[in-house]
Amino acid sequence: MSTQPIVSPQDTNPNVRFLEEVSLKTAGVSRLEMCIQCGTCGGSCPSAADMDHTPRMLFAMIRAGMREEALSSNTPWMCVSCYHCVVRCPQDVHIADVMYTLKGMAIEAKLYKDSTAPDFSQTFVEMVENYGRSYEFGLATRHYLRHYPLRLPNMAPMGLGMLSKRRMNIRPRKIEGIDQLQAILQKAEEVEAVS
Amino acid sequence: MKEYLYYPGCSMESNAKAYQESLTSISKPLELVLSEIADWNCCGATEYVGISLTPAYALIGRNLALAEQQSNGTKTVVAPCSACYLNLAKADYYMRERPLLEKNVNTALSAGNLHYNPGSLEIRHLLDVLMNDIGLEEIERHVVRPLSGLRVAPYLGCMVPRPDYEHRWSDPEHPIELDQLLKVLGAEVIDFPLKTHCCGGHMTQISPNTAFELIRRLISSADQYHADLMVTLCPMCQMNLDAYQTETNRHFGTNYHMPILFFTQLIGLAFGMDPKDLGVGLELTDASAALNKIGVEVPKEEPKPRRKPRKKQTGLPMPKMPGDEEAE
Amino acid sequence: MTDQFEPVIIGFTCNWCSYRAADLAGTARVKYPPNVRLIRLMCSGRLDPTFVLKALSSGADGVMITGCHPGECHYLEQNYKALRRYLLLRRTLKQMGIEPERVKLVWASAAEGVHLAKEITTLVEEIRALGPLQWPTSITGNGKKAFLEGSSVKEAVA
Amino acid sequence: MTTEKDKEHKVGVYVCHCGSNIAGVVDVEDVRDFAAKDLEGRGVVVSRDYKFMCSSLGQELIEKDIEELDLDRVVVAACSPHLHEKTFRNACSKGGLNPYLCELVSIREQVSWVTTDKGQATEKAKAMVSGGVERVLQNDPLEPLSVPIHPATLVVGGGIAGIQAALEIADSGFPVIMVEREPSIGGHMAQFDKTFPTLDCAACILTPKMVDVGGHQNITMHTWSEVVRVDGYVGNFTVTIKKKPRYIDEDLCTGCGICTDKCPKKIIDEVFEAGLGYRKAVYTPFPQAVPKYPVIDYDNCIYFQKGTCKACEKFCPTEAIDFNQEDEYITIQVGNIILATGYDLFDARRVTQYGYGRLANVFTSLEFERLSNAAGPTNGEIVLRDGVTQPSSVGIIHCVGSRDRNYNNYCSVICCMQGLKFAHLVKERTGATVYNFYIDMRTAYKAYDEFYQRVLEEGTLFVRGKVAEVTDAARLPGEEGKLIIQTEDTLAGKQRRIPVDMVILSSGLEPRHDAYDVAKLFGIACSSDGWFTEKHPKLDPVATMTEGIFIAGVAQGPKDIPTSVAQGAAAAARVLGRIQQGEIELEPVRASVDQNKCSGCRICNTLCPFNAILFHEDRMVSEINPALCQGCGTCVAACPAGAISGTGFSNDQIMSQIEGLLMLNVAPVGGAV
Repeated sequence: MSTQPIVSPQDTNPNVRFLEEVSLKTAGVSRLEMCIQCGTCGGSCPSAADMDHTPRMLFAMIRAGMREEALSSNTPWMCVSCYHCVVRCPQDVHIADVMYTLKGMAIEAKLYKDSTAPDFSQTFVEMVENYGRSYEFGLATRHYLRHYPLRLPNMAPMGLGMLSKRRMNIRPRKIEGIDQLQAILQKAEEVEAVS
Repeated sequence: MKEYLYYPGCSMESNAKAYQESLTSISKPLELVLSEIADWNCCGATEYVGISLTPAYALIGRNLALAEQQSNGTKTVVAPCSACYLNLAKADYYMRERPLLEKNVNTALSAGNLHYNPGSLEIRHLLDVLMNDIGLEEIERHVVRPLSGLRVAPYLGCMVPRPDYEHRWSDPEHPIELDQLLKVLGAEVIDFPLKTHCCGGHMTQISPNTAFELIRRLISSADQYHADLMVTLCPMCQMNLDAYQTETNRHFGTNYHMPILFFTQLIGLAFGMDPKDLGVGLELTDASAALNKIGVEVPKEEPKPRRKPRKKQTGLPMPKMPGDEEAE
Repeated sequence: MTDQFEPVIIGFTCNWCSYRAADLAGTARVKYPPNVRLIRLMCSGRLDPTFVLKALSSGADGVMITGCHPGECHYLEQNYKALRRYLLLRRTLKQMGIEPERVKLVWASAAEGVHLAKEITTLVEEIRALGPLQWPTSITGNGKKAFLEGSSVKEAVA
Repeated sequence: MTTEKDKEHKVGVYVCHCGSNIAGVVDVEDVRDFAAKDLEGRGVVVSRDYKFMCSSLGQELIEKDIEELDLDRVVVAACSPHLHEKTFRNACSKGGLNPYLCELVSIREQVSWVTTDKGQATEKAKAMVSGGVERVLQNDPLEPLSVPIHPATLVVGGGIAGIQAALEIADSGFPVIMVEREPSIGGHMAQFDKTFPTLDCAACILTPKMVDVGGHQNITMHTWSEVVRVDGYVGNFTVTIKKKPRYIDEDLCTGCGICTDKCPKKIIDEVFEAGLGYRKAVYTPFPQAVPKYPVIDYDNCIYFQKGTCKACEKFCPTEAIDFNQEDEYITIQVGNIILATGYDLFDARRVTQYGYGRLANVFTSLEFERLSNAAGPTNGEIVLRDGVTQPSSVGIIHCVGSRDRNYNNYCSVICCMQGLKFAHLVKERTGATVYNFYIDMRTAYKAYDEFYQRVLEEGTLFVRGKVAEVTDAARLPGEEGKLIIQTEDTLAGKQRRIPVDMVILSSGLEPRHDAYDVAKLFGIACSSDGWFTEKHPKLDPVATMTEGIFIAGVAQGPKDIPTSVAQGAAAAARVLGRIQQGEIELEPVRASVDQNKCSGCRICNTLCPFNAILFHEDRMVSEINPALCQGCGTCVAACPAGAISGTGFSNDQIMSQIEGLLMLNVAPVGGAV
């Protein structure tokens, strides 16, 4: 039984390559080609209501080679990583990981829609890259300031509460091996670029 | 005495202080020795993997590599945070499943003179360790203040029972471990239907309305069951349900009041420890009314009517379920 | 014929599964390299390690042993015996100074024509990479002598 | 390596074009000439090619040559032996040559159809022909083995498939012994209410057959019994049956049922009532049970557990109660065995997200069958678990435990039609709104899709989507107190939450929990799923690899009643054919021990899965029973003394074929070696 899509290398239709591309870029073995369109994922998804497409539709689009549409869909960004679809999927498709892959590809292709999610991830990653640890206070405030300035007042009490309860650090903790970490990530980026 | 490598994760130092403090407190009587992985870094939560694969796994890989170096005697890494637990476990698993990933990650790690051999560590969640290594009997031995009369909703969230690559849990959707533990502590455990449903995750940041809906589902369901409080084992879940509860109420015009505590805090309370040593009071949604029931700090509040048992005794028999015997 | 090295591989098939898999590959017109020449046995359990040594000593560059998936043997469990012999055989080959990779065991049910074809293709590539088999000078290419070599194996196996 | 012996042989080689199937890729003339020239030294006296060797003209070609050139060996290079080996063997014997001196070389399936490069294809074809020639030179003339057939047949399992098989054989005048594990025959079908697609009542069509079996002069029934031992071989099996104690004397019991009425002990009937109803400690599973005799349930009988009560004994008018009965073992002789052991229902508790066992009003398909059955615990009233409330909306979930890698990969075949049947019954009896949740609607076979149409007309709502979860966690208005079915409506592309009162899970079919042990007991194989393996999935579905053992019904794989009945009849037909032959011819592919070479090491004895090898303590040598031997050859390969040889697959044959394939018999050809 195949674990990677079998698309004839002779096939010149670029659309058939998309499924393969997504599958190869995914951690673990995606088994994306095994989807039988049963809808278990779409049925299980807690945030399906806010998605442009249900995961199932997204997989159909990937098969159809609808690159643009698939990568600009907000669906991956709405994924809350609850893994309900993953454990329920009758075909063992690594759905959550495919969603991560699509996010990455969407950013690369600059195709994601207005969603603030990519930016949030980006902000988060920058912090981790600079400090080695995450740092909600900076993260949350920065993110809210940038995207929900109007919401901030409402959130303020919460933020203050967190502060007063010593549940938020004002300044980030930097790890000692930050240089080492950055070297590793640097290298990782290079590897990622070629693979 | 049981010794483990310990990966706290970022939240334990900040928003989940209560978790860390209570864990530290109960470790002593349970003779649980947690040696922290030196200079560990963030696991990347659910964000990094969404940006770029190899870096994301290299980030996790560094922790695994450090842990492997540090592992003397034990090869078990304990993580209290769901996301951390899953990320570590997943990296270890996928590096085994996809040789390419293993190659890439180790190439990256080599830049920091590190290397990780997938499979050389055993990644486990704190609850798993308490249940299976320490054991319920041992825990029960230390209970001096049973949580009798306290109606608790056991809430595990997503990433501990799922996807469960190593099949450590009784079930990915309705695991019974947390229920068993809380029963041993003397609490009245409700059959919480949403015990492994989503708390909203990072949606509180990127799509608050989505998150508020998910938070509402959980809190209102627990409320329908007249739970006094929800018990969680994940910093993110605690944060979302506790800190964003007010905002959720405002969003829906509801006025739920559902305290969210960590299971380690309840263990500590049952062990008769001082609430202050367990980070009790750090929650934003005041828990004193609930805790009052077990004689921990006491303002008044009228008790809610009890809900009648779910399984009807009359009529056609129900199919037998494993573990029906000990259940009431 | 291309000028690249074309290994000759002898394949032993089980009458009930892998031979039918080969039939199926045919009916399904699945293409695979022609380097493998199949011999039909009733069961992989029939595989006498001597056959393999015989094939290798007589000029084959590799040998493929195929049988039913564990638990699906039409003779109940004989494929497990094949497995045991195979493992032992590989050790013997090592001792004889032959790359054990030249002998490969593959499970293929009657329904797995594609799978079998795939396995054949990979094996051919692997053997091609290994290059022609230099049958150890200690043992001449003479079948009879290899046969004797084999009998010792056999006792060990059985 | 060319020995004189080989030279004397006269081999004929025939290369088939198979139209363009072979000739299109393989240069058949080249192959023909190769055989004629390069293999002349190996005894090839004639080599021909022909458009269609399997045609009567092609066959006559062989016959003629055998007669005129008196060939003593024949090699046909054509298609797979699994297709035409028999054809060409017959041709040979028509020509007066022992059929086993003919070898078929598959240059179609193994060469022309799988190779693109013509040159390489032709070279491979040559090598294979050369291999065939070398092998055939070592072939020995063989005679098929024949063994007598005992006229009696054992049928294991008294479900519809077993019943059909038993009746077919018994009606033809041959004795049948039927063994059933439960107290009554009837199997799962006896539990059903209606049967799709015709909706005739299961009992109405089944009970007459059960009665026939019960009263048939040629059928001996052993219910509440199990087969514990099987010895012997096709035509001559010795079977040991364990009769579990009924604690009822069958000669005295009239089946009046007073014991059951008087029995004070009431327990949940986990088997027949699917846990939905109650039975007494002394009981017959259902009123029309065959045989009529009740059984005392040891684990729940007050007398056996506490030593008191004995109400049944007190009230039995014929003193048929016998608390002293014990296991009884009987041994029978049969010539053939039919296994119709049926299936277990998938345990829906395993799919925790569907809430079976947690949520009161989630039912399994079998529970619903009992619920809707007029003879069931509710007298056919379709009600919720509380025993009174009629549902006003019902959701039927397909593929529960089937087509799902978390449970069973296979499709359970019956669930779609079953789901439709349930929908119809619910509508008919309650008028409730009915939803069917399916992945794919599979209504193949006669009158099935028409039934689908009918259910559509009746207004059942269909949602294409595998249900994600069933929950009682109300979230939206109208959900309170209901079961909410959450799924993606894949055709609408939206997630839906559908509140219903009752959920029915179309649980899949699973192999019997002990299917593997049973298979071992009778010496047959199981597929990886656990279903009994048939001899050929298409062309021999009811025979098994073990001669004399046949399979029928769901034990062989998921199927519905019509197909089970058909298989029962098919198995019976195969058995009757055997019985009428009086004796059976077996492929002479067998192992035999050269007693002079045998060192008596007994290594082979343990290897044989069919216990075909017996050891003579006196002479300290092993011997193989040709009727038991299935010819796998494992012992041949294992014998350290080389004392065992396998006809049809001897060492000489295989060794020579190797040499042939490697072209050692001709001057090395470029490239190949």
